[in-house]
Amino acid sequence: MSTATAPPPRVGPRRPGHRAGAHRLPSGLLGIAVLVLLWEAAPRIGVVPERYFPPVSEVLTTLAERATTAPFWEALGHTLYGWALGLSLAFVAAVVLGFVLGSTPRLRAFTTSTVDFLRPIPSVALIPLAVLLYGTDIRSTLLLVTYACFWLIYIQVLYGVADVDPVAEQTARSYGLGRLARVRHVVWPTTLPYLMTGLRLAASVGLILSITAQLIIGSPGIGQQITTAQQGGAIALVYAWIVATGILGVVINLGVRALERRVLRWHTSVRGEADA
Amino acid sequence: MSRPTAHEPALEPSTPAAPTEQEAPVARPSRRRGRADRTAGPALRVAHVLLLPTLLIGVYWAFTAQPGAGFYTPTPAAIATAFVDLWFSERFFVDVLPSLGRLLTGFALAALLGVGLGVLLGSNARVRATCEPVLEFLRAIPPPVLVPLMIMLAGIDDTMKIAVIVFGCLWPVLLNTVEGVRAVDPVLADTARCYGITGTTRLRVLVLRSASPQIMAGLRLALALAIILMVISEMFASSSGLGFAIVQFQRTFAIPEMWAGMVLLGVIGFALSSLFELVEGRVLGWYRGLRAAHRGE
Amino acid sequence: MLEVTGLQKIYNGGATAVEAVRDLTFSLAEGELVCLVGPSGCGKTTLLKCIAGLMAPTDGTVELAGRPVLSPPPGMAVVFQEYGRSLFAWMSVRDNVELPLKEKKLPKERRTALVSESLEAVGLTDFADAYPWQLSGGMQQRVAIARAIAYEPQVLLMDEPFAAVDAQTRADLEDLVRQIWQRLGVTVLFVTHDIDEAVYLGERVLVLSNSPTVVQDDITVDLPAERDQLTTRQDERFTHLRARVYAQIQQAKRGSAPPAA
Amino acid sequence: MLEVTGLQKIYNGGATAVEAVRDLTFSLAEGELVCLVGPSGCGKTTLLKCIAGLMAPTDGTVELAGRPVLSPPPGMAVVFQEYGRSLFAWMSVRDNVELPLKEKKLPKERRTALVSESLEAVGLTDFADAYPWQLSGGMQQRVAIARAIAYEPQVLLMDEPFAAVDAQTRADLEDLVRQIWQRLGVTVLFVTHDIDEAVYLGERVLVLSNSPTVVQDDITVDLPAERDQLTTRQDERFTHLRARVYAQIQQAKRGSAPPAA
Amino acid sequence: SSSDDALDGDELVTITAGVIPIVDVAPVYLGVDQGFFSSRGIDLQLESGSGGAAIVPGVISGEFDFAFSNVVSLIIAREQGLPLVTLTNGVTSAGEQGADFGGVFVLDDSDVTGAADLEGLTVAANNLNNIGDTTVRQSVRAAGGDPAEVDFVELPFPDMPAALETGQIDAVWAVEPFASTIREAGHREIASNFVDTHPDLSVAAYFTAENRLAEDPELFDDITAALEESLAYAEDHPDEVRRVLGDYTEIDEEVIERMVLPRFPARIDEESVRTLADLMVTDGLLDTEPDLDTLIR
Ligand SMILES: Nc1ncnc2c1ncn2[C@@H]1O[C@H](COP(=O)(O)OP(=O)(O)OP(=O)(O)O)[C@@H](O)[C@H]1O
Ligand SMILES: Nc1ncnc2c1ncn2[C@@H]1O[C@H](COP(=O)(O)OP(=O)(O)OP(=O)(O)O)[C@@H](O)[C@H]1O
Ligand SMILES: [Mg+2]
Ligand SMILES: [Mg+2]
Repeated sequence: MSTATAPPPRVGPRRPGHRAGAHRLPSGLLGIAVLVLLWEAAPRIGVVPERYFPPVSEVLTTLAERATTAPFWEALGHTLYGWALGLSLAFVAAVVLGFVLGSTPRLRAFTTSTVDFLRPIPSVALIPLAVLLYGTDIRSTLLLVTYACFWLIYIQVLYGVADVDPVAEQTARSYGLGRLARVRHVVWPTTLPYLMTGLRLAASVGLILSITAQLIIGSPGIGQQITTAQQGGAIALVYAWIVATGILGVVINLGVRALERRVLRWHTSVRGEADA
Repeated sequence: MSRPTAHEPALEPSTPAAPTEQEAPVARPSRRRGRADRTAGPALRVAHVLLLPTLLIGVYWAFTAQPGAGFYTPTPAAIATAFVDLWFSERFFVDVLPSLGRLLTGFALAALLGVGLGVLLGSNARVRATCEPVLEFLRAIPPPVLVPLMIMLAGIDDTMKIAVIVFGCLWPVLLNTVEGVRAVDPVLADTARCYGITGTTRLRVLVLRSASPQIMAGLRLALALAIILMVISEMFASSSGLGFAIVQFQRTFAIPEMWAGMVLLGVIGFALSSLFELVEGRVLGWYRGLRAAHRGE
Repeated sequence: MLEVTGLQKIYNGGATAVEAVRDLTFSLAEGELVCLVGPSGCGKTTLLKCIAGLMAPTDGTVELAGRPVLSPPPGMAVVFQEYGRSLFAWMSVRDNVELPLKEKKLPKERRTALVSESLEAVGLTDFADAYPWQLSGGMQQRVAIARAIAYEPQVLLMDEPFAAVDAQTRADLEDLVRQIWQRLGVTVLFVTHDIDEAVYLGERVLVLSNSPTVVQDDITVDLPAERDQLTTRQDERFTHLRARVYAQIQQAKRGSAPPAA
Repeated sequence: MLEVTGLQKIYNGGATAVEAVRDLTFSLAEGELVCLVGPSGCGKTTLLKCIAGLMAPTDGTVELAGRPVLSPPPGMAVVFQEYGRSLFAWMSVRDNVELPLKEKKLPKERRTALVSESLEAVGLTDFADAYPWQLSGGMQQRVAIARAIAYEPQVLLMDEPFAAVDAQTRADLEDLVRQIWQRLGVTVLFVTHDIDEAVYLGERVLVLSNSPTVVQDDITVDLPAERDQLTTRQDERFTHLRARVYAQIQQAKRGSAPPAA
Repeated sequence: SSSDDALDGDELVTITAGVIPIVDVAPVYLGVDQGFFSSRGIDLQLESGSGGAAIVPGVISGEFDFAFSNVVSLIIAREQGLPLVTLTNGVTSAGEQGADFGGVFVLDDSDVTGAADLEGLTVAANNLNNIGDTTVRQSVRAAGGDPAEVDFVELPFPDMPAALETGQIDAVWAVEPFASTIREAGHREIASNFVDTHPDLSVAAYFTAENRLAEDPELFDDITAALEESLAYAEDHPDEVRRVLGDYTEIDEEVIERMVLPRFPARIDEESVRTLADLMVTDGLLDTEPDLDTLIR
């Protein structure tokens, strides 16, 4: 059989500078620069009182000072530890349950009311219970982080699972792909974009809760540092911690985006920006 | 088009079954793979809603009935009593209704802002690259620590509380819209371009519609988040409201009342979700139909 | 081998119920190659999906090797009309073809051999590492075909599988299908709109009527087993059969069943 | 009217760059109906997208009525090869056809008339209220066609628009295209894999080579303007042209440019 | 001194206390510094939380062996059935009008001259239905105003200066170090609400759970003794207090130098607590006269 189409010539390696990604860093910095400018200007021209909202230069100086001390990095470490562990737990639980319930309409029908009931319960309100159960150790923080992150990922997975292209699904079924194989090869890739969004949402919500838990429970970490700074009226320091948190958020997002570009390079949202 | 036409008898021997004269193309119920919610009768639907909660309450009850069950875990009966006493009184109008008002306003604003900004960022890689770090920066900041700033800018009344809600539940809508818009089918986008469908029409008939499954996912998340943020916003500069009441109960160790408040949050969540389900059913009717169509329903 | 009895399918999804297929009864012997033609929208795809066990018929039964088909039977391959959507966008062409083989638990070497053989057969050897969306429409369709033949099925259902390829490639693929059919003894049901193709390929041609859909004609193609693009198509019998199928389709479109020729 | 000069297109998306089109130069006079044939994957769709202004060529230019095409020019309609994906799943068939007319700011009555006319022309009057996904593949393709003709474009680009419809419908649609072309004086570029169709429809047939893609042959179809499915196809000149195109395509597939006949 | 009680070779008992990183708990930090705990065989770990929501459950669950809280919260908890008992006093009002460690502040250019003028205005307190608003109401009452006419809203202390200065709030009840911040910004103090309630008002106390106390009375005797020693030391060495504040808080050094310190008597002034309890009944925080004898040891 020779129906061979001669391959179109490959014109060497891909030409660089053609991807949106190439611009990402510089223009991202531009956005940050605008934010910094606004922040510097607002207190200086008196939109908000300078004493209670210090200009960014002062905040950054404070941050720079703190960043040279060990307690700073310890607090950061504590927060990240609770965050990473809680997020991972939530991720695994939500993905497993999301796939099982999402692809079993009957189960899903029976659980929807409970899920909808539980989702709006604020993690913060669970703090007394968490402390009662686990005291002030890491498990309390984990409980809160996991509880909040779980729903975000879970709902995203449910919508993702529902997004499977029926033709792809039928193709898989007709070729005798079993349930598990279909989940792995069809449902999972379809869900990935939703899951990535869920992960990005949960990553920052997890960070927020990791901090809030420390803020209220008082286990060591950024939250505790913020409480101490607030109680001492050290406003520049409070904002320094906020900036540190924000930077964490940006870094985490960079990570997730990089991951996304790898695992979703086939997806319209990523490939559309890559090709001509 | 499915009406029978006049048939001559088929002469070909290998077509043995002549068309039956059965009229009325009414479907008989599918004999296999009945799908759970589509074929559900009212009784079954009630079972769907109530079965698991009933079970869970039962388990919880058994747990609290043990001797020595804690102060912080009152029996369902105690919670139910507190629930009735609290919310079937004028407190409902003083605390709950205004909170609900802020909740819905905040949610609506977040939805508008999230979708609007999301479309902007989603359709332009350049703008997105510029704004993303800033947004990610803001997104990582816990809303409670921003309250002082918000108080300075927006005061202590409803504006500030709504701002907190918006700031918190904007993100799921925004992120999902961005991703939904990025994933618009290129063939469809090309079609629209060719036929000169641009501007708001393009937005309305192409971008928003094709991103709608993902936008809906974001809105659904935002709805629950809005309730949570309503509580958080009332932890500051408040003197009434459902969130305030819950925090107050917690601080004054009125634990059954606190749980009654949480139950009310859950009930509100469930009610809003059910409403949302209805809206979603309309908005995503085509989408569900499309998926069902291929399964042959 | 394959028995379709009194098959009816009504779609209930929309505002009104649509009866896509009224009452279809026919059978395929084991190892038969049958072509299915019929007007656009008459229910060919619907029928195929019912046979594949992907869709429950409203009434009637499908039996494969004596057993009722309730879910996709093993050893069956399908080439979907929506070839583009039936390819997994997240997998390279090679992985798309190889996936079903993995599920079949074939050893690695066998899989590699089958994949490269089938990609070679459809002329896509050089594109094994590309993603489906980097291919042209016709190339995508050929990937779907490669996947089906690499699977070495006992039953092969193909829904307008050559609609997007050029004339020359089409001829080659036709020969490929016949060759595989002869080599593996696979039972093939082949939907096409090209009448020449139906006659050239099939041992029998089933003509479906316009809706309400019934089997309008069942034509045995009494051409020699060894067929050849040039000589067979010039055969007088071929022309005759071709004309008969054409007449039937025209009748079908007009909606009334004509007397069989 | 339409001038394509030195067009080159390289896809940079994947791991390696792919040169889909090497160097294409040709032109269409105003009101000409030209068919484009070529092996699968040779770059027809790519070319069409460049002409439509949907894709920037890597090199070379496209000019329409003297102006360079940088974005989709007004008054142009396209029927995409991926017809299924080019329909708005959330709109009824009627709305799909009507939408571009609304953008053209036609008055309500005119729109209604155009929509029902064009749906009638493709035989889908009864399905105006259905959603695209409630239709069969061939019906979806006809919706895309109806949308294009209802638009009354000055330039009509069609990418294998009849690939999914049955023989009879195809013949009807061919006549429809010629009729519209004659009535409206529209410039048509028509991609097809069916050689008979190319010769029957076109005033000229452009044959593209295998990649690296260039124009392999440009054949003027000197058949009478009034064509008829039966008589034209039996015309000796038709058979001759058909044979010539076929030979060119076979050459194209083999990859070497033959001397033009 | 009981410093010899620690038996040679014995391991120190690790004890965990829940505190808030504020001025009030300086004595405990000093006590640790000075070895008042270790000399009794106690290794005291201090964990700082932001308030009662986490601290009281921590004590109930045994996570904290003892903790610090204001008296009103303790009374309410006890009334709700939480078995808490006090160990020692925590802080006591400085007792001097206009120079207490907390007070009610208004903007300098405000029309308010005394507590009675707060009628119809909005006053911020860190917690509602707690010690702040109860004592401020007493100030209003004492000045001849109607406390029912005052609107209270909740606002954390750290957010008060900004809210006051930007005019979002008419008056705030603030404690050190925020009281100093506000004073230094040039705002006016119109009432010393603790003093108005009782010149020797016991504002906060160290407490534990009844069952913990019953389990190990000797240990708690040691703890109590250490606490008493710490409090006495703090009372006698205000400079030391100011010094230790620099260690565990982030208060600005200049503020530390100038701010008003509370008094740290070791014993709870029961009369002042009773006055407070009466006010709580008057204001409706409690329905009935609380049983203070079970609470105060
Ligand atoms: N999901 C659906 N809901 C309602 N009607 C449907 C649905 N799918 C198909 N139909 C209808 O069923 C009929 C048969 O469709 P089918 O796809 O089987 O046709 P087909 O013979 O494959 O046509 P084609 O040759 O154009 O692919 C059509 O009239 C179509 O409108
Ligand atoms: N997005 C893409 N990325 C990389 N290569 C592409 C892309 N799209 C098309 N190609 C390549 O460009 C070449 C031409 O594709 P095109 O779709 O234009 O072919 P075609 O002539 O329309 O073929 P067909 O008749 O099969 O539709 C093919 O070799 C294909 O692999
Ligand atoms: Mg079909
Ligand atoms: Mg193409």
